Amino acid sequence: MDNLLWIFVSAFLVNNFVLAYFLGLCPFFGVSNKLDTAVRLGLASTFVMLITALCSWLLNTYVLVNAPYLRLISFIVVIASTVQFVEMAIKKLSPVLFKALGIFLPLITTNCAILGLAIFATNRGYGLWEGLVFALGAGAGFTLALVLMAGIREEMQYNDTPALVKGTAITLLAAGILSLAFMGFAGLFSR
Amino acid sequence: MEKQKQKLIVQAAPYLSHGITAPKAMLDIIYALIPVALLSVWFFGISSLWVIISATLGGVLVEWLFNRERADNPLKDGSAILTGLLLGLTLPAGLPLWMAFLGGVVAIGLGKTVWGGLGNNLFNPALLGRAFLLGNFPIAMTTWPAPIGDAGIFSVYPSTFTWPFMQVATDSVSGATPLNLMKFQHQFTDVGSLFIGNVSGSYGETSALLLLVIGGVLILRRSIDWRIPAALLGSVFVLSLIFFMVDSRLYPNPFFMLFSGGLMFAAVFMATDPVTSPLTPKGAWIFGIGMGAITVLIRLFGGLPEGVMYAVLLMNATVPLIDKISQPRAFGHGLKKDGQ
Amino acid sequence: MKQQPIQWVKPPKAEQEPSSTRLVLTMAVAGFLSGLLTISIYLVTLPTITAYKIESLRQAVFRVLPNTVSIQEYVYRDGQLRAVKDGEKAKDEASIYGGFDIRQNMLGYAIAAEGAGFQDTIRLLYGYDKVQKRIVGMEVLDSRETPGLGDKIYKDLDFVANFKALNPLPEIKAVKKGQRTADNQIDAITGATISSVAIVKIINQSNALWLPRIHATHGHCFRSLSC
Amino acid sequence: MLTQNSAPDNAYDEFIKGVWRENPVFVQVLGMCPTLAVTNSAMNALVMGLATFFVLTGSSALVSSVKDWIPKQVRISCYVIIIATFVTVIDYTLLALVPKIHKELGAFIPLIVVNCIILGRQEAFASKNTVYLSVLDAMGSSIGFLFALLALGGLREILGVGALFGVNLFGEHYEPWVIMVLPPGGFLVLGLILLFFNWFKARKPEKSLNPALETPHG
Repeated sequence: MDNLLWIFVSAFLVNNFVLAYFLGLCPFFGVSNKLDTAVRLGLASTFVMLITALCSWLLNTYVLVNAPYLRLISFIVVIASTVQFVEMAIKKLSPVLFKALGIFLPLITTNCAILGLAIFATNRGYGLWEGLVFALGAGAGFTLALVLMAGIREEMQYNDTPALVKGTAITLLAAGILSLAFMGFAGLFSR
Repeated sequence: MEKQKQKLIVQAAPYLSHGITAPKAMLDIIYALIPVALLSVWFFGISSLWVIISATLGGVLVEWLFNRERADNPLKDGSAILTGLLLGLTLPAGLPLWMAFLGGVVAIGLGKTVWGGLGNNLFNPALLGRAFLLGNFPIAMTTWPAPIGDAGIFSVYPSTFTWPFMQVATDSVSGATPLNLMKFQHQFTDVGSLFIGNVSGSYGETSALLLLVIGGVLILRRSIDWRIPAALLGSVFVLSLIFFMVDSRLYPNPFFMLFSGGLMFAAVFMATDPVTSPLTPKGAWIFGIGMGAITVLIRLFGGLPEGVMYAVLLMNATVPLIDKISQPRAFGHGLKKDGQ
Repeated sequence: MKQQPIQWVKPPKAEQEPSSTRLVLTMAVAGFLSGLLTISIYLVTLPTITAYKIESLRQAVFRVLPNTVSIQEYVYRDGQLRAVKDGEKAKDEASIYGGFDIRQNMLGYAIAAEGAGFQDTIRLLYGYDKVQKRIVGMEVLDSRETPGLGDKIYKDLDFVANFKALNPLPEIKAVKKGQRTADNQIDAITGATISSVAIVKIINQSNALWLPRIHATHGHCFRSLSC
Repeated sequence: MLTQNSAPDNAYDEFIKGVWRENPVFVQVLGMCPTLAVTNSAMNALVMGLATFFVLTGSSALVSSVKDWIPKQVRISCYVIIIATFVTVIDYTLLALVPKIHKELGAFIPLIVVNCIILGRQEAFASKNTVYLSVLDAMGSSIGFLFALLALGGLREILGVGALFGVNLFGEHYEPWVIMVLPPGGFLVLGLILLFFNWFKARKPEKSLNPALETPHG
């Protein structure tokens, strides 16, 4: 239980996927200019991360035991096809949910946070529950970083940020400041 | 100048109906910091003055460099001096002067200039400079010299004049701060000496009594919004009281939590910065309570002894969100606005 | 500047739709070739990688358990530590390494352990001398502690030396530097108390698991364990 | 996300555009995850850059030579399989040759697969051009990427450790700027470099680039 809490807090705050591991930077910079989009993308990513954790655990436990060299290829293929399948299922079962999250799902499969999650969970030898909690923490951390960044960028539209800094430069500097602020969480619940 | 003034009023209009203009509030706060600085010279000697001046010079230099061609030179509004003062007062006595100078440069450069100057920055510049220094130089920034005692006001810590970019040569004697003692040795400093301030720590964080008095005066003069310190201190008190009642041997006394570390200083001077705090009264409460919760979280369960600086920076990052949820009428109808 | 939304390039419609057999066939050929290449590189590099892994493990055990010349893997089964060869170990079964000196005398065990540090998981290996009943060496295998501060858990030789003759019982305690009074205490690193305490906690937790097992196997009597 | 390629003037231009004018990191802001994650030392940056060079050039060569046999509908999947194969090859090779650096780079070698510089070059260039031009284009982009990684890694190591490629520069009393080798340093240093580029461009306005290129991707 202690361990699960730490895995969650570590992925959520201390070693935030975006701000400390640099995973999922593509959507973090690309899709974080609107708050509403950021929230939805975050939720959809969390959902995909949970599926990924399940898939990679199944693959590692039952399929790849004697063929570790196929890990990378099978992760990519399985994750991409599972997400596509889930996308179709959601479209059929819940059009509302699909409207909220669906358009992001294919975009997410190419996100390095997803593959990164599977690889980290494998390298650390996480079991099923640990993997799921890790995915939940990583997804929550990703959403948090995305939402904070979206808020900052929406606010910046009203400010007169110098032209020299605008665009990616200021986003990177803001991410650096956020990353600096997240250093305050170091050591949280580690004792 | 004219433009700067206007911007602040526009941003602050929803609640600051009592006519606060930037220079007046800023001057008030600079005056309020003078007794704190004097007290720190009394406790830590002339070194502290050097550090404060060094940090201020760093900030003023950047402000001047990047704005010398502008007609409305923001140097005149004194905000760079205020940031430098605030930063200097949160640094340990005996910090090498080059580090203090670098802190001032980062505070103004990264905290203000790149965002487009005063009124546009989202993070508290002084604390940003301090977070940068703490991350870069964790040992120098946590070497808290003990108050000078009998050595006399004009004695200087040997580490103060360290060569730029070089390490502190001598092993200075580090007095553990009360929060360090609490976290790593489970010793609780008695609340009385915390209140007066004769303990190790950064200049600004030593005397809770003085800070309370100054905070009171500033609130009465309406230079700062009373809600933010109230929410911050109140939530820290309530939360730590709950933990204290659960296990009084493991968790410190709530008064200890209030009077130790940089909490008082942050509550009066850092959290109340009108540019980086929410616009509405409701937002101010959320902002303060959020800071209190993060402070207690980091102090009691985190790896670092003090968390109030990170709490302010993290809540600064949420201010756009807080403004959004606490001001529904000004921004249309919430989320629907952005729907496809 | 307005951020441009990501534009996803839509594949233009092909003039004539290729049959689905052709699509599947293409993928199958691609997959087959890819698999072939992957397996070959795996087989080519496997000996080097395995040799390196074994060698670095041996080196690490030598460092934490002085005088070791050969090692043997052990697992805990049926109330005893039993030597296992490669492949006999179940996948999730925890194991430790026994170290032998030049005359094939059993010296003790090297135990790998991990736990939460200041920044991220710390993995370490420590040697337990079963004759002297002391921890005789510790090495950090993997950590992301703060450079210049927390990374002293392996860079500060004074700290590492704490673990050269350390009594693990009743449990290890970290005390402020210079205040060490008993043989089960270590001097914590100034400024990196959390990292020091994390090491102690990791070893204590691992000891709670393995020392009774070692005790059960070798019939030693420990002060705080019922005999 | 892909640039509309003007007709290639000559082969040299295909090569040099990726190195400087369309530098994947500093101009197009692509491939951010490895750029920031592995540049805490110049050596890591070098190895990562070389690995990416291998994968990108190899994939481009292969994709451009088999492009006529791959149906459009499955081309992306085929590209991904090709890239993933090259990544697995380099992953095992590095593990065998330089295990210590492999350990430091850790999960970021497999993550080369999702580096969109690579898939981007396949989709935008290799799938439409000859092998010769594709290889030149890939080499240009990957040298540009390597150059960017080295610049970042070098700067971060010099400030954060006081060394370059492990060689001490300022003597043992240098006070390292620890932040620089930690995550915030990655964001801040790259942000400052982009700021410098913007300033550089602002001084020569006639050569300004299409702002649409500034949309970042992983």
